[in-house]
Amino acid sequence: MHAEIRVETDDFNIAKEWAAMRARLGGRAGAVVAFAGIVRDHAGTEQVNGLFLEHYPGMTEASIGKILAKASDRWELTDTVVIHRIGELGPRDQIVLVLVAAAHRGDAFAACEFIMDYLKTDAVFWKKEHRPDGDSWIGATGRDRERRNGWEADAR
Amino acid sequence: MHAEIRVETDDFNIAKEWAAMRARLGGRAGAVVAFAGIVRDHAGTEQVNGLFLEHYPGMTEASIGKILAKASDRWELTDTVVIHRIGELGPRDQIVLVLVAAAHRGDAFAACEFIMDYLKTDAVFWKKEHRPDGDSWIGATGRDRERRNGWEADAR
Amino acid sequence: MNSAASTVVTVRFFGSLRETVGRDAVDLDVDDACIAGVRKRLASLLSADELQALSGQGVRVCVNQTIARGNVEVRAGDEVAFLPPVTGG
Amino acid sequence: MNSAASTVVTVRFFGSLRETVGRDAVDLDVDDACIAGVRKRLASLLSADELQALSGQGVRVCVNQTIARGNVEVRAGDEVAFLPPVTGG
Repeated sequence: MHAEIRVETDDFNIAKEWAAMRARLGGRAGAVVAFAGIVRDHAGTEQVNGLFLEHYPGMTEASIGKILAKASDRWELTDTVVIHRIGELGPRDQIVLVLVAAAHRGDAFAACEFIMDYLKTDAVFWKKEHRPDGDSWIGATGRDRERRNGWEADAR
Repeated sequence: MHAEIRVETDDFNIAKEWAAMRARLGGRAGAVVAFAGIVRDHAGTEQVNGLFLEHYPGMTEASIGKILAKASDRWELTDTVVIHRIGELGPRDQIVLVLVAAAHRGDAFAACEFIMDYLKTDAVFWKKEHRPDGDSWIGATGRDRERRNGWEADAR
Repeated sequence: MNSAASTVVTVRFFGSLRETVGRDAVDLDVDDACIAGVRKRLASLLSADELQALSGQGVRVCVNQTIARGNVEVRAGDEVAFLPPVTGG
Repeated sequence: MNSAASTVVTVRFFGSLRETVGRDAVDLDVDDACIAGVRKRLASLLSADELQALSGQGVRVCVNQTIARGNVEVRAGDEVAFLPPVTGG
Protein backbone atom coordinates (compact mmCIF):
# COMPACT_ATOMS: atom_id res chain seq x y z
CA MET A 1 0.00 0.00 0.00
CA HIS A 2 1.23 3.50 -0.88
CA ALA A 3 1.17 5.60 2.32
CA GLU A 4 2.17 9.24 2.01
CA ILE A 5 2.47 11.71 4.87
CA ARG A 6 3.29 15.37 4.47
CA VAL A 7 3.33 18.19 7.00
CA GLU A 8 3.53 21.50 5.14
CA THR A 9 3.09 25.23 5.55
CA ASP A 10 1.76 25.77 2.03
CA ASP A 11 -1.78 25.07 0.94
CA PHE A 12 -2.38 21.75 -0.79
CA ASN A 13 -3.86 21.33 -4.22
CA ILE A 14 -6.55 18.67 -4.19
CA ALA A 15 -6.45 18.38 -8.00
CA LYS A 16 -2.75 17.53 -7.99
CA GLU A 17 -3.07 14.99 -5.17
CA TRP A 18 -6.15 13.41 -6.72
CA ALA A 19 -4.45 13.08 -10.11
CA ALA A 20 -1.30 11.62 -8.57
CA MET A 21 -3.32 9.05 -6.66
CA ARG A 22 -5.32 8.07 -9.73
CA ALA A 23 -2.10 7.61 -11.68
CA ARG A 24 -0.86 5.20 -8.99
CA LEU A 25 -4.11 3.22 -8.78
CA GLY A 26 -4.22 1.40 -12.08
CA GLY A 27 -7.45 -0.58 -12.43
CA ARG A 28 -7.45 -1.99 -8.90
CA ALA A 29 -9.28 0.63 -6.86
CA GLY A 30 -12.99 1.24 -7.30
CA ALA A 31 -13.40 3.91 -4.65
CA VAL A 32 -11.60 7.07 -3.62
CA VAL A 33 -12.72 9.03 -0.56
CA ALA A 34 -11.26 12.44 0.20
CA PHE A 35 -11.73 14.46 3.36
CA ALA A 36 -10.71 18.08 3.63
CA GLY A 37 -10.87 19.99 6.87
CA ILE A 38 -11.50 23.71 6.47
CA VAL A 39 -10.94 26.40 9.12
CA ARG A 40 -14.32 27.67 10.26
CA ASP A 41 -14.95 31.27 11.24
CA HIS A 42 -16.48 30.23 14.55
CA ALA A 43 -16.29 27.57 17.26
CA GLY A 44 -19.65 27.08 18.90
CA THR A 45 -21.00 30.62 19.21
CA GLU A 46 -17.57 32.26 19.37
CA GLN A 47 -15.89 33.98 16.48
CA VAL A 48 -12.54 32.53 15.39
CA ASN A 49 -10.15 34.75 13.45
CA GLY A 50 -7.65 32.03 12.67
CA LEU A 51 -5.51 29.18 13.89
CA PHE A 52 -1.87 28.52 14.56
CA LEU A 53 -0.70 24.93 14.10
CA GLU A 54 2.56 23.61 15.53
CA HIS A 55 4.18 20.19 15.11
CA TYR A 56 7.17 18.16 16.28
CA PRO A 57 9.14 17.31 13.13
CA GLY A 58 9.70 13.59 12.91
CA MET A 59 7.42 12.62 15.76
CA THR A 60 4.37 14.14 14.08
CA GLU A 61 4.95 12.21 10.85
CA ALA A 62 5.54 9.03 12.87
CA SER A 63 2.28 9.54 14.79
CA ILE A 64 0.39 9.83 11.49
CA GLY A 65 2.24 6.79 10.16
CA LYS A 66 0.95 4.74 13.09
CA ILE A 67 -2.61 5.85 12.33
CA LEU A 68 -2.27 4.84 8.66
CA ALA A 69 -0.80 1.47 9.66
CA LYS A 70 -3.74 0.85 12.00
CA ALA A 71 -6.19 1.73 9.21
CA SER A 72 -4.36 -0.51 6.79
CA ASP A 73 -4.51 -3.41 9.27
CA ARG A 74 -8.24 -3.02 9.55
CA TRP A 75 -9.35 -2.44 5.96
CA GLU A 76 -8.21 -3.44 2.46
CA LEU A 77 -6.66 -0.20 1.25
CA THR A 78 -4.80 0.55 -1.95
CA ASP A 79 -3.45 4.02 -1.24
CA THR A 80 -3.49 6.60 1.55
CA VAL A 81 -2.31 10.21 1.63
CA VAL A 82 -2.39 12.60 4.60
CA ILE A 83 -1.37 16.22 4.14
CA HIS A 84 -1.54 18.38 7.25
CA ARG A 85 -0.79 22.06 7.25
CA ILE A 86 1.05 23.94 9.99
CA GLY A 87 1.62 27.61 10.77
CA GLU A 88 -0.90 30.43 10.60
CA LEU A 89 -4.24 29.65 8.95
CA GLY A 90 -7.23 31.90 8.40
CA PRO A 91 -10.95 31.13 8.12
CA ARG A 92 -11.79 29.17 4.94
CA ASP A 93 -8.23 27.88 4.66
CA GLN A 94 -7.79 24.18 4.10
CA ILE A 95 -6.07 22.55 7.06
CA VAL A 96 -5.94 18.81 6.38
CA LEU A 97 -6.45 16.44 3.46
CA VAL A 98 -6.99 12.70 3.81
CA LEU A 99 -7.21 10.63 0.63
CA VAL A 100 -8.00 6.93 0.73
CA ALA A 101 -8.37 4.51 -2.19
CA ALA A 102 -9.72 0.99 -1.88
CA ALA A 103 -11.28 -1.69 -4.04
CA HIS A 104 -14.59 -1.22 -2.22
CA ARG A 105 -16.30 1.93 -1.06
CA GLY A 106 -17.16 0.65 2.43
CA ASP A 107 -13.47 0.22 3.23
CA ALA A 108 -12.55 3.62 1.77
CA PHE A 109 -15.25 5.47 3.75
CA ALA A 110 -14.54 3.73 7.04
CA ALA A 111 -10.76 4.12 6.78
CA CYS A 112 -10.97 7.81 5.85
CA GLU A 113 -13.25 8.59 8.80
CA PHE A 114 -11.09 6.46 11.13
CA ILE A 115 -7.94 8.33 10.05
CA MET A 116 -9.62 11.71 10.62
CA ASP A 117 -10.89 10.66 14.04
CA TYR A 118 -7.41 9.52 15.09
CA LEU A 119 -5.79 12.67 13.68
CA LYS A 120 -7.91 14.60 16.19
CA THR A 121 -6.75 12.60 19.18
CA ASP A 122 -3.42 10.88 18.37
CA ALA A 123 -1.57 13.01 15.84
CA VAL A 124 1.14 15.20 17.36
CA PHE A 125 -0.06 18.74 16.61
CA TRP A 126 -0.87 21.71 18.79
CA LYS A 127 -3.54 24.16 17.78
CA LYS A 128 -4.07 27.70 18.98
CA GLU A 129 -7.27 29.58 18.18
CA HIS A 130 -7.17 33.32 17.62
CA ARG A 131 -10.33 34.85 19.05
CA PRO A 132 -11.44 38.45 19.50
CA ASP A 133 -10.79 38.13 23.26
CA GLY A 134 -7.33 36.56 22.85
CA ASP A 135 -5.59 33.33 21.90
CA SER A 136 -6.25 29.94 23.40
CA TRP A 137 -4.64 26.54 22.94
CA ILE A 138 -7.20 23.86 22.24
CA GLY A 139 -7.07 20.10 22.66
CA ALA A 140 -9.13 17.21 21.40
CA THR A 141 -12.72 17.50 22.67
CA GLY A 142 -14.68 14.93 24.65
CA ARG A 143 -16.62 14.26 21.44
CA ASP A 144 -13.32 13.63 19.60
CA ARG A 145 -12.26 11.11 22.22
CA GLU A 146 -15.67 9.40 22.09
CA ARG A 147 -15.38 9.04 18.32
CA ARG A 148 -11.91 7.56 18.64
CA ASN A 149 -12.94 5.22 21.44
CA GLY A 150 -15.89 4.08 19.34
CA TRP A 151 -13.41 2.57 16.87
CA GLU A 152 -11.50 0.86 19.67
CA ALA A 153 -14.73 -0.69 20.93
CA ASP A 154 -15.60 -1.83 17.39
CA ALA A 155 -12.31 -3.68 17.14
CA ARG A 156 -12.96 -5.84 20.20
CA MET B 1 -28.59 24.01 1.08
CA HIS B 2 -27.02 24.00 -2.38
CA ALA B 3 -27.91 20.69 -4.11
CA GLU B 4 -26.51 20.11 -7.57
CA ILE B 5 -27.23 17.11 -9.77
CA ARG B 6 -25.62 16.49 -13.14
CA VAL B 7 -25.80 13.49 -15.46
CA GLU B 8 -23.13 13.84 -18.11
CA THR B 9 -21.23 11.92 -20.77
CA ASP B 10 -17.99 13.82 -20.25
CA ASP B 11 -15.52 13.14 -17.47
CA PHE B 12 -15.76 15.42 -14.44
CA ASN B 13 -12.94 17.52 -13.09
CA ILE B 14 -12.66 17.12 -9.34
CA ALA B 15 -10.52 20.26 -9.06
CA LYS B 16 -13.18 22.42 -10.70
CA GLU B 17 -16.01 20.99 -8.61
CA TRP B 18 -13.98 21.24 -5.39
CA ALA B 19 -13.06 24.87 -6.09
CA ALA B 20 -16.65 25.77 -6.96
CA MET B 21 -17.91 24.20 -3.75
CA ARG B 22 -15.28 25.96 -1.64
CA ALA B 23 -16.26 29.28 -3.21
CA ARG B 24 -19.88 28.69 -2.18
CA LEU B 25 -19.04 27.62 1.38
CA GLY B 26 -17.84 30.81 2.98
CA GLY B 27 -16.67 30.19 6.54
CA ARG B 28 -19.57 27.95 7.52
CA ALA B 29 -18.43 24.48 6.56
CA GLY B 30 -15.60 22.74 8.38
CA ALA B 31 -15.67 19.47 6.48
CA VAL B 32 -15.80 18.40 2.85
CA VAL B 33 -16.04 14.73 1.92
CA ALA B 34 -15.68 13.61 -1.68
CA PHE B 35 -16.34 10.18 -3.06
CA ALA B 36 -15.31 9.13 -6.55
CA GLY B 37 -16.28 5.81 -8.06
CA ILE B 38 -13.80 4.43 -10.56
CA VAL B 39 -14.42 1.67 -13.09
CA ARG B 40 -12.44 -1.40 -12.03
CA ASP B 41 -10.88 -3.81 -14.47
CA HIS B 42 -12.54 -6.78 -12.79
CA ALA B 43 -15.66 -7.83 -10.91
CA GLY B 44 -14.91 -10.62 -8.48
CA THR B 45 -12.54 -12.84 -10.43
CA GLU B 46 -13.87 -11.84 -13.84
CA GLN B 47 -12.20 -9.37 -16.15
CA VAL B 48 -14.27 -6.30 -17.07
CA ASN B 49 -13.38 -4.43 -20.25
CA GLY B 50 -15.77 -1.56 -19.64
CA LEU B 51 -19.26 -0.39 -18.77
CA PHE B 52 -22.21 1.16 -20.54
CA LEU B 53 -24.42 3.43 -18.42
CA GLU B 54 -27.93 4.43 -19.47
CA HIS B 55 -30.34 6.83 -17.78
CA TYR B 56 -33.91 8.15 -18.09
CA PRO B 57 -33.56 11.91 -18.55
CA GLY B 58 -35.63 13.74 -15.98
CA MET B 59 -36.52 10.73 -13.89
CA THR B 60 -32.87 9.94 -13.13
CA GLU B 61 -32.17 13.47 -11.88
CA ALA B 62 -35.39 13.36 -9.82
CA SER B 63 -34.37 10.04 -8.25
CA ILE B 64 -31.02 11.57 -7.20
CA GLY B 65 -32.83 14.67 -5.93
CA LYS B 66 -34.91 12.46 -3.62
CA ILE B 67 -31.74 10.86 -2.25
CA LEU B 68 -30.17 14.28 -1.56
CA ALA B 69 -33.37 15.47 0.13
CA LYS B 70 -33.35 12.39 2.38
CA ALA B 71 -29.70 13.01 3.29
CA SER B 72 -30.42 16.66 3.99
CA ASP B 73 -33.34 15.71 6.28
CA ARG B 74 -31.05 13.47 8.27
CA TRP B 75 -27.87 15.52 8.61
CA GLU B 76 -26.88 19.19 8.81
CA LEU B 77 -25.44 19.73 5.34
CA THR B 78 -24.20 22.89 3.69
CA ASP B 79 -23.71 21.74 0.12
CA THR B 80 -24.14 18.59 -1.98
CA VAL B 81 -23.09 17.80 -5.53
CA VAL B 82 -23.68 14.56 -7.44
CA ILE B 83 -22.20 14.10 -10.89
CA HIS B 84 -22.94 10.79 -12.58
CA ARG B 85 -21.54 9.81 -15.93
CA ILE B 86 -23.41 7.90 -18.63
CA GLY B 87 -22.42 6.21 -21.88
CA GLU B 88 -19.37 4.05 -22.52
CA LEU B 89 -16.72 3.96 -19.79
CA GLY B 90 -13.44 2.06 -19.67
CA PRO B 91 -11.40 0.69 -16.77
CA ARG B 92 -9.91 3.49 -14.61
CA ASP B 93 -12.54 5.97 -15.81
CA GLN B 94 -14.30 7.98 -13.14
CA ILE B 95 -18.00 7.12 -13.03
CA VAL B 96 -19.53 9.11 -10.16
CA LEU B 97 -18.60 12.00 -7.90
CA VAL B 98 -20.37 12.83 -4.63
CA LEU B 99 -19.29 15.97 -2.79
CA VAL B 100 -20.74 16.86 0.61
CA ALA B 101 -19.91 19.83 2.81
CA ALA B 102 -21.06 20.20 6.40
CA ALA B 103 -20.13 22.10 9.52
CA HIS B 104 -19.03 18.84 11.17
CA ARG B 105 -17.13 15.92 9.73
CA GLY B 106 -19.42 13.22 11.15
CA ASP B 107 -22.35 14.62 9.17
CA ALA B 108 -20.30 14.96 5.98
CA PHE B 109 -18.97 11.38 6.14
CA ALA B 110 -22.33 9.80 6.97
CA ALA B 111 -24.23 11.76 4.32
CA CYS B 112 -21.69 11.03 1.59
CA GLU B 113 -21.76 7.30 2.30
CA PHE B 114 -25.57 7.32 2.56
CA ILE B 115 -25.85 9.07 -0.83
CA MET B 116 -23.51 6.54 -2.45
CA ASP B 117 -25.40 3.60 -0.95
CA TYR B 118 -28.72 4.94 -2.24
CA LEU B 119 -27.24 5.71 -5.68
CA LYS B 120 -26.55 1.97 -5.94
CA THR B 121 -30.12 0.95 -5.19
CA ASP B 122 -32.48 3.87 -5.88
CA ALA B 123 -30.95 6.01 -8.64
CA VAL B 124 -32.44 5.38 -12.06
CA PHE B 125 -29.47 4.07 -14.06
CA TRP B 126 -28.84 0.86 -15.95
CA LYS B 127 -25.38 -0.61 -16.17
CA LYS B 128 -24.02 -3.11 -18.67
CA GLU B 129 -20.67 -4.77 -18.12
CA HIS B 130 -18.52 -5.66 -21.09
CA ARG B 131 -16.72 -8.94 -20.38
CA PRO B 132 -14.53 -11.16 -22.52
CA ASP B 133 -17.44 -13.66 -22.79
CA GLY B 134 -20.04 -11.02 -23.68
CA ASP B 135 -22.12 -8.23 -22.21
CA SER B 136 -24.35 -8.49 -19.19
CA TRP B 137 -26.71 -6.07 -17.50
CA ILE B 138 -26.10 -5.83 -13.81
CA GLY B 139 -28.32 -4.68 -10.98
CA ALA B 140 -27.76 -3.68 -7.38
CA THR B 141 -26.25 -6.58 -5.44
CA GLY B 142 -27.58 -8.17 -2.27
CA ARG B 143 -24.76 -6.38 -0.43
CA ASP B 144 -25.90 -3.06 -1.93
CA ARG B 145 -29.43 -3.63 -0.69
CA GLU B 146 -28.17 -4.61 2.76
CA ARG B 147 -26.18 -1.39 2.99
CA ARG B 148 -29.21 0.66 1.98
CA ASN B 149 -31.49 -1.21 4.37
CA GLY B 150 -28.99 -0.62 7.17
CA TRP B 151 -29.69 3.11 6.87
CA GLU B 152 -33.45 2.50 6.93
CA ALA B 153 -33.06 0.45 10.12
CA ASP B 154 -30.93 3.23 11.67
CA ALA B 155 -33.69 5.75 11.08
CA ARG B 156 -36.29 3.79 13.05
CA MET C 1 -60.70 0.14 -16.68
CA ASN C 2 -62.63 2.57 -18.86
CA SER C 3 -62.87 1.75 -22.53
CA ALA C 4 -62.33 5.18 -24.13
CA ALA C 5 -61.82 6.63 -27.60
CA SER C 6 -58.37 6.68 -29.31
CA THR C 7 -55.58 7.27 -26.77
CA VAL C 8 -52.03 7.59 -28.13
CA VAL C 9 -49.28 7.08 -25.57
CA THR C 10 -45.52 6.80 -25.94
CA VAL C 11 -44.05 3.62 -24.53
CA ARG C 12 -40.34 3.62 -23.62
CA PHE C 13 -38.00 0.75 -22.83
CA PHE C 14 -34.74 0.99 -20.87
CA GLY C 15 -31.64 -1.07 -20.21
CA SER C 16 -32.01 -4.79 -20.83
CA LEU C 17 -35.67 -4.35 -21.84
CA ARG C 18 -34.68 -1.89 -24.56
CA GLU C 19 -32.33 -4.53 -25.93
CA THR C 20 -34.88 -7.35 -25.52
CA VAL C 21 -37.64 -5.57 -27.46
CA GLY C 22 -35.13 -4.07 -29.89
CA ARG C 23 -36.37 -0.50 -29.65
CA ASP C 24 -36.20 2.60 -27.45
CA ALA C 25 -39.78 3.72 -27.78
CA VAL C 26 -42.99 3.21 -29.69
CA ASP C 27 -46.18 5.26 -29.98
CA LEU C 28 -49.29 3.16 -29.40
CA ASP C 29 -52.97 3.87 -29.85
CA VAL C 30 -54.53 1.95 -26.99
CA ASP C 31 -58.20 0.93 -26.88
CA ASP C 32 -58.22 0.41 -23.16
CA ALA C 33 -56.69 3.54 -21.52
CA CYS C 34 -54.76 1.84 -18.73
CA ILE C 35 -51.54 -0.13 -18.19
CA ALA C 36 -53.34 -3.40 -18.96
CA GLY C 37 -54.52 -1.82 -22.22
CA VAL C 38 -50.92 -0.87 -23.06
CA ARG C 39 -49.76 -4.43 -22.41
CA LYS C 40 -52.60 -5.82 -24.54
CA ARG C 41 -51.65 -3.50 -27.40
CA LEU C 42 -47.93 -4.47 -27.00
CA ALA C 43 -48.92 -8.15 -27.39
CA SER C 44 -49.70 -7.47 -31.05
CA LEU C 45 -46.18 -6.03 -31.60
CA LEU C 46 -43.90 -8.23 -29.51
CA SER C 47 -43.11 -11.92 -29.24
CA ALA C 48 -44.33 -13.87 -26.22
CA ASP C 49 -40.78 -13.88 -24.77
CA GLU C 50 -40.42 -10.15 -25.24
CA LEU C 51 -43.80 -9.54 -23.65
CA GLN C 52 -42.93 -11.76 -20.71
CA ALA C 53 -39.69 -9.81 -20.12
CA LEU C 54 -41.82 -6.71 -19.53
CA SER C 55 -43.44 -8.51 -16.58
CA GLY C 56 -40.12 -9.90 -15.31
CA GLN C 57 -38.91 -9.75 -11.73
CA GLY C 58 -38.16 -6.26 -10.54
CA VAL C 59 -39.55 -4.56 -13.64
CA ARG C 60 -41.39 -1.35 -12.78
CA VAL C 61 -43.83 0.61 -14.92
CA CYS C 62 -43.84 4.38 -14.84
CA VAL C 63 -46.41 6.82 -16.16
CA ASN C 64 -44.97 10.26 -16.78
CA GLN C 65 -41.87 9.33 -14.77
CA THR C 66 -43.82 8.28 -11.70
CA ILE C 67 -43.92 4.65 -10.60
CA ALA C 68 -47.36 3.21 -11.36
CA ARG C 69 -48.69 0.93 -8.65
CA GLY C 70 -51.34 -1.35 -10.12
CA ASN C 71 -53.32 -0.88 -13.29
CA VAL C 72 -53.45 2.92 -13.40
CA GLU C 73 -55.18 4.94 -16.07
CA VAL C 74 -53.29 6.49 -18.99
CA ARG C 75 -54.24 9.52 -21.03
CA ALA C 76 -53.40 10.72 -24.53
CA GLY C 77 -49.83 12.06 -24.59
CA ASP C 78 -48.74 10.11 -21.52
CA GLU C 79 -45.32 8.52 -21.42
CA VAL C 80 -45.32 4.92 -20.21
CA ALA C 81 -41.91 3.41 -19.37
CA PHE C 82 -40.75 -0.11 -18.56
CA LEU C 83 -37.81 -0.05 -16.13
CA PRO C 84 -35.71 -3.11 -15.30
CA PRO C 85 -33.89 -3.12 -11.93
CA VAL C 86 -31.70 -0.05 -11.53
CA THR C 87 -28.20 0.52 -10.21
CA GLY C 88 -26.00 3.59 -10.23
CA GLY C 89 -22.68 4.52 -8.71
CA MET D 1 18.40 6.72 39.19
CA ASN D 2 22.11 6.51 38.52
CA SER D 3 24.14 9.59 39.37
CA ALA D 4 26.54 9.80 36.43
CA ALA D 5 29.13 12.22 35.10
CA SER D 6 28.13 15.25 32.97
CA THR D 7 25.16 14.44 30.74
CA VAL D 8 24.01 17.17 28.31
CA VAL D 9 20.52 16.72 26.91
CA THR D 10 18.35 19.00 24.79
CA VAL D 11 14.99 19.78 26.33
CA ARG D 12 12.20 20.94 23.98
CA PHE D 13 8.85 22.54 24.77
CA PHE D 14 5.80 22.56 22.49
CA GLY D 15 2.49 24.37 22.15
CA SER D 16 1.22 26.03 25.32
CA LEU D 17 4.28 24.81 27.27
CA ARG D 18 6.62 26.54 24.81
CA GLU D 19 4.72 29.76 25.47
CA THR D 20 4.60 29.20 29.24
CA VAL D 21 8.35 28.67 29.62
CA GLY D 22 9.11 31.30 26.97
CA ARG D 23 11.50 29.17 24.94
CA ASP D 24 11.58 26.38 22.33
CA ALA D 25 14.49 24.43 23.69
CA VAL D 26 17.35 24.50 26.15
CA ASP D 27 20.49 22.39 26.54
CA LEU D 28 20.92 21.16 30.11
CA ASP D 29 23.78 19.43 31.84
CA VAL D 30 21.98 17.09 34.24
CA ASP D 31 23.60 15.54 37.30
CA ASP D 32 21.04 12.81 37.62
CA ALA D 33 20.67 11.13 34.18
CA CYS D 34 16.92 10.55 34.21
CA ILE D 35 13.67 12.46 33.73
CA ALA D 36 13.58 13.39 37.44
CA GLY D 37 17.10 14.75 37.03
CA VAL D 38 15.96 16.86 34.08
CA ARG D 39 13.06 18.25 36.13
CA LYS D 40 15.39 19.01 39.04
CA ARG D 41 17.74 20.87 36.72
CA LEU D 42 14.82 22.78 35.16
CA ALA D 43 13.80 23.94 38.66
CA SER D 44 16.87 26.17 38.70
CA LEU D 45 15.81 27.83 35.42
CA LEU D 46 12.03 28.14 35.66
CA SER D 47 9.55 29.69 38.05
CA ALA D 48 7.41 27.44 40.23
CA ASP D 49 4.38 28.07 37.97
CA GLU D 50 6.33 27.26 34.86
CA LEU D 51 7.68 24.10 36.45
CA GLN D 52 4.22 23.05 37.55
CA ALA D 53 2.90 23.49 34.00
CA LEU D 54 5.36 20.81 32.88
CA SER D 55 3.57 18.36 35.20
CA GLY D 56 0.11 19.53 34.18
CA GLN D 57 -2.78 17.29 33.21
CA GLY D 58 -2.21 15.43 29.97
CA VAL D 59 1.42 16.54 29.60
CA ARG D 60 3.59 13.76 28.21
CA VAL D 61 7.37 13.49 28.26
CA CYS D 62 9.23 12.03 25.31
CA VAL D 63 12.81 10.87 25.04
CA ASN D 64 14.08 10.82 21.48
CA GLN D 65 10.50 11.15 20.21
CA THR D 66 9.22 8.15 22.15
CA ILE D 67 6.77 8.57 25.00
CA ALA D 68 8.57 7.96 28.31
CA ARG D 69 6.54 6.03 30.82
CA GLY D 70 7.90 6.69 34.31
CA ASN D 71 11.30 8.02 35.27
CA VAL D 72 13.35 6.65 32.39
CA GLU D 73 17.08 7.12 31.97
CA VAL D 74 18.52 9.77 29.65
CA ARG D 75 21.91 9.77 27.95
CA ALA D 76 24.17 12.50 26.61
CA GLY D 77 22.74 13.84 23.36
CA ASP D 78 19.19 12.70 24.08
CA GLU D 79 16.27 14.92 23.18
CA VAL D 80 13.72 15.29 25.97
CA ALA D 81 10.40 16.90 25.01
CA PHE D 82 7.44 18.15 27.02
CA LEU D 83 4.18 17.71 25.05
CA PRO D 84 0.87 19.22 26.14
CA PRO D 85 -2.32 17.49 24.93
CA VAL D 86 -2.36 17.16 21.14
CA THR D 87 -5.01 17.67 18.48
CA GLY D 88 -4.79 17.65 14.72
CA GLY D 89 -7.30 17.79 11.88
